[in-house]
Amino acid sequence: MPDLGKYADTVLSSYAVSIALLAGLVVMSIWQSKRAKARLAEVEARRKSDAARQ
Amino acid sequence: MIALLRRDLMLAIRVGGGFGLGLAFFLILVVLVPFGVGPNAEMLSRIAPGILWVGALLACLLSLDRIFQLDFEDGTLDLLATSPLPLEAAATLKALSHWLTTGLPLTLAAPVLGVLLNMDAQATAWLITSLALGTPALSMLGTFGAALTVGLKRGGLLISLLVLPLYMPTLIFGAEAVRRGADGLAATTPLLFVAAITAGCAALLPFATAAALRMNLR
Amino acid sequence: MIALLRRDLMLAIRVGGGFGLGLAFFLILVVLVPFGVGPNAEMLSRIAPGILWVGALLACLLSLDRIFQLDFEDGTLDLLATSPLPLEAAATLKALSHWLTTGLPLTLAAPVLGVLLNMDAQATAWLITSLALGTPALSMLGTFGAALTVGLKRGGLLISLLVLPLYMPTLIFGAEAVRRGADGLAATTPLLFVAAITAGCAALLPFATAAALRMNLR
Amino acid sequence: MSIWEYANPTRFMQTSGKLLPAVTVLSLVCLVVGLVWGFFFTPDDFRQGSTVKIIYLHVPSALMAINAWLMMLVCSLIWLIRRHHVSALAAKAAAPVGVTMTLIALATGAIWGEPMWGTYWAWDPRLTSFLILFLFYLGYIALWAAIENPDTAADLTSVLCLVGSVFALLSRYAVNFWNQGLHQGASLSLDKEENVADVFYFPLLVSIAGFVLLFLALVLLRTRTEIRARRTAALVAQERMA
Amino acid sequence: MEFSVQNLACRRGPVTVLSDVCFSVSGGEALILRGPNGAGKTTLLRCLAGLTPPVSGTLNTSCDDVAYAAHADGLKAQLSVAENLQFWADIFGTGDIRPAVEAFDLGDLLTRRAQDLSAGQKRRLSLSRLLLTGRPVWALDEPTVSLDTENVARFAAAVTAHLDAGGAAIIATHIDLGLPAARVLDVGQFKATRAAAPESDPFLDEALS
Amino acid sequence: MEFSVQNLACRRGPVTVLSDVCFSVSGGEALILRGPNGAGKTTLLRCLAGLTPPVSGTLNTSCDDVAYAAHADGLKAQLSVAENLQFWADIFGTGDIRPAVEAFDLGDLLTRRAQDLSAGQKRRLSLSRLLLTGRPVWALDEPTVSLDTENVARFAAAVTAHLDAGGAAIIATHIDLGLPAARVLDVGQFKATRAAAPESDPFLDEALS
Ligand code: HEM
Ligand SMILES: Nc1ncnc2c1ncn2[C@@H]1O[C@H](COP(=O)(O)OP(=O)(O)OP(=O)(O)O)[C@@H](O)[C@H]1O
Ligand SMILES: Nc1ncnc2c1ncn2[C@@H]1O[C@H](COP(=O)(O)OP(=O)(O)OP(=O)(O)O)[C@@H](O)[C@H]1O
Ligand SMILES: [Mg+2]
Ligand SMILES: [Mg+2]
Repeated sequence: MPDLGKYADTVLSSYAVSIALLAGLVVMSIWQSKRAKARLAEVEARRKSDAARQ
Repeated sequence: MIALLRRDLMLAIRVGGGFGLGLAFFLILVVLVPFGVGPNAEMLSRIAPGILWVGALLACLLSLDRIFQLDFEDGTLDLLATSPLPLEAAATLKALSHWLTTGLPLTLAAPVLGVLLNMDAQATAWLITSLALGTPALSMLGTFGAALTVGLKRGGLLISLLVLPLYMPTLIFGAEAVRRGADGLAATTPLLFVAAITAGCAALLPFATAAALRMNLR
Repeated sequence: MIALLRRDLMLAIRVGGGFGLGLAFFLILVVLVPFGVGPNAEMLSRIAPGILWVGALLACLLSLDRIFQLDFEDGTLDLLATSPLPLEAAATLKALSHWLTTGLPLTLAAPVLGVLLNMDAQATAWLITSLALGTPALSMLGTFGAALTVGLKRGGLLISLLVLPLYMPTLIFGAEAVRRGADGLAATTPLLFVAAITAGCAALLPFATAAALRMNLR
Repeated sequence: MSIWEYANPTRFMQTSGKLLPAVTVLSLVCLVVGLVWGFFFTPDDFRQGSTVKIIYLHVPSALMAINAWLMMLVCSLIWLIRRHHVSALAAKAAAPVGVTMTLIALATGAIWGEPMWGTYWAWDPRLTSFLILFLFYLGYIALWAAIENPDTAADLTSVLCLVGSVFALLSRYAVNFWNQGLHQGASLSLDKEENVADVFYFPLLVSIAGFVLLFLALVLLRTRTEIRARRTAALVAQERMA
Repeated sequence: MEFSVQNLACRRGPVTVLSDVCFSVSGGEALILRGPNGAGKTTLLRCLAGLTPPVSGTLNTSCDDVAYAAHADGLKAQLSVAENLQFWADIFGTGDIRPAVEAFDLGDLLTRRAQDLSAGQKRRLSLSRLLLTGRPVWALDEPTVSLDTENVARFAAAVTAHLDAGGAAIIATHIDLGLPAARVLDVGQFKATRAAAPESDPFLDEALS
Repeated sequence: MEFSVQNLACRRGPVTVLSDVCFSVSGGEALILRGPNGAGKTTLLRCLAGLTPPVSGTLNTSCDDVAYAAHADGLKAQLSVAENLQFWADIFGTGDIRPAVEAFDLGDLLTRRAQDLSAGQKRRLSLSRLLLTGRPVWALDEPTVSLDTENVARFAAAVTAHLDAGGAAIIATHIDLGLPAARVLDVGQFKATRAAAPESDPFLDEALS
């Protein structure tokens, strides 16, 4: 850990805020992607079974 | 009872994010003012409590005309008036859902916006308290104004006109409390007044609002 | 062409006095601000140009959502879109009638309200000029925002969010011109910018507005 | 083969599926290298002390905030002119990334301002125009969220993006005119005299590359999400019809 | 159950439209209001529902027994069919929306938002709400507007079931409802003339002139 | 004059409701669109009026020849009947409102505000606007809703006069219009099925899954 001197709070909090925001964005994007994938798979499956029935 | 509240909140969320918009308006207003009056930090911090209070008031105002208007236009209000739910209760619930979608988020966002106008931490604490005590009164008075103008198309500006004078005491005491608090003076008296106004509104206005609605539907 | 303008003005007058309301709102805002920021005359006169400009902007804003909304709800907009009048012309006329009912009266009333905020005569002259040059741009941008959100119930706050950032350059140059004028500095540059914005809006925005309307009716 | 074929959803899904892992890995490497290098292995600036380390977050995020809007503008134009659906969806996907970048730039700037200028916020033109950009992002996202029909939403947000870009630029000039600022000038210019010292410069470049790649990865991922959501909606609509 | 009015005079805005309206409907009976456009059917129904107080005359039943369905649909465009119904079921305290859904065959539409319905589907939804009110008297203003024949039959069946359960219905219409047993009342005969209108307005006092 | 469409597919929102619609109407002819609620009559009429572009297929006439009357009335509640009519007369450049007033007997109502009209009177007013458009093709969506028999006859007379003058009319309705000579088209037969609907949407591409 480098010595940040009297500005330690400043530097660390800006790193914390930025990394938190980025992580939030990444997690949200991945979660939305998973959900969209699952919903699409569900609808596609329903469609396949419909088609098979006809 | 709960049904009406739930429906109103659901509509507020579904129709283009009710909560977010009031906040965004508040933010924008806070950005506008320095453009208007110039970027001098010292002056900004002096007018900040007033501006934030006026901003909260305007953000309320902008969302008032739709409290009853949409329900009136599509006939829901007629049906509500003939339903077992007393109109007084309906009026209270409408005010409550208005507060939940505007007053509450504004109060929570005020500290962040205070930073933009160079407010210090102490003043910010007073701002939050006074907004928390005062915004319910704004919602109730606004609901009353909306009830008076329901059925008038383009009621938007007319409501503003009717409601703004009613807002004055709350604004004066609210902003005064913050200014005194910021200067380190005793701020409890104006805060008590704000609280008293809110309590009075909660006790009496539902009846006035319901009466106004009944007259308008006649 | 004239028919649409005449009808809109007639409606504005008949529905609870269109002209008066914008003015009244403006007046009330000017009255509110001293209550919010405290009665210090010197400071009031310094923030006056900004407050008046912000007030003009908000008075515009409050009347925006009804520009197309009422016509949309009762089916008139569908009929207008299938009528021989090009939508570009309709958009221009709507902006014009909005300006005639808000921007113009505000400009004319500004000197009186300036007095309430201790503005001096020289600053007032600059205020009138800048409002006269700038408010048409506000109406046109507002019409554009209204066209984007037509058909969305409770568009009111969303319009504000879309339109206010578009208002910023006009506000900045307008208020800056007044402030410079009041301080005896050269104010023609910002005024020229305001005029240029208005001219640009008049030339290009009707097309954007008509396009947005067409997309929304589809 | 023309480049436009990549704007076909199917082609895009194939290509982006292959591209995405590589871009993700690369962006992680660049970010970690850039930030670790900057944070642990650069000296303090003689005037700004250790706060100079904020530059590795502040400058890349500020750049990406502007670039994301530019990308949205280009995508909007492509949608309006050639009506490639992927283009519209990519613009939609980029907006939340852009708004996060803007927030990071604003937050790090504000935190930096406290020791440097003695205040979290000053109405400096650079900061102010970022705040305005933030508002434009909010409006753009709100408009996407408010309109049901995806094609109509794409149309209207594109028009908003066009008009908004003009006014964002105008605001930039207006704000400059309005207030002279405290903020640093551009330090990445080609003019070597003005540039920051090399010790800070190289890790900064790496970290900028990291942010660019991260942006790319996120936009690809989010566009894929949007495409899937659109297909789901189209299939559901078709189901109802039958 | 008996619903009756005596010498009722109704106004719409400033104008007294009807006067001396007398009729009574007992449980199990349907009354059809007829009359040319502008005769005052809507005015009368709004008065019965308690929305406009009568100028004079008496209603012998509480307005709380009346379920009113107006020209307007009273639907929230952004809410789904099920949410719209559930809301009214909660307000009227009946809770269960199934009877309404079954009577008007809304099962397929439950998740559809009201704004995505066709005109006739909207009307069906707004009529189905009547079953949620649990009120004995239905006051309906042109209920079958925009309905196709199949749905008119559904409506007639719902009304018949309501009547069989001891309820009453007062229905304004211009077209055939498929309720052959219903009694017809011509509203035109009650048209208020200047002489017959009760003078509730003190400014009409001759002594003023 | 001949108005025809070939293989038209129409959408409402995201859903393709109709496909393969073919018909033609020549001058002097009326076409009545029938079909159960939700069949797609409104969707088709909006497409003919140029409000929603077709998904596929061709309209061989310009949409500028079509006068459209929707479910909604399009009246300004605060303006008088005469002002409402005059506005549309000015927009369409026909100027004179007398023919409209005479055809629908609005003479007595001219100074009344639109909000003081009964439902049927409003409808009469909105129909009378058709005479001011001077357009050859009328596309009407359930025009006789809320009208009494006398006014339905007035409407039929107005349509007949329009047809005699060489115009055409396409009318969606569930009830009898008093136009015995009109041809009937069942919209139900054009219902788009999953297989038949044209795929304009690139997201329906099978390869995506
Ligand atoms: C909320 C506040 C701030 C915002 C929105 C902001 C925005 C920006 C932007 C857009 C850039 C990129 C400029 C470019 O490379 O052309 C930048 C760079 C930079 N900023 Fe900030 N800034 C803020 C506060 C601060 C503060 C308080 C400091 C420190 C005293 C600071 C120091 C720097 C430095 C050193 C650079 C790099 C020099 C350069 O590339 O221009 N910023 N900032
Ligand atoms: N302000 C007014 N001045 C004069 N007459 C009025 C006013 N307001 C309403 N009326 C008249 O009162 C009558 C009441 O109409 P109401 O809506 O009750 O008719 P209705 O029988 O429901 O007709 P419809 O079958 O067309 O729905 C109408 O003839 C209307 O013209
Ligand atoms: N978002 C949607 N999802 C699924 N179906 C939809 C959607 N929007 C509309 N529809 C359906 O499209 C059809 C189009 O209805 P349209 O309004 O054209 O019917 P209509 O023939 O005019 O009926 P009515 O006689 O009731 O007026 C309806 O069945 C409706 O339910
Ligand atoms: Mg009626
Ligand atoms: Mg229809």
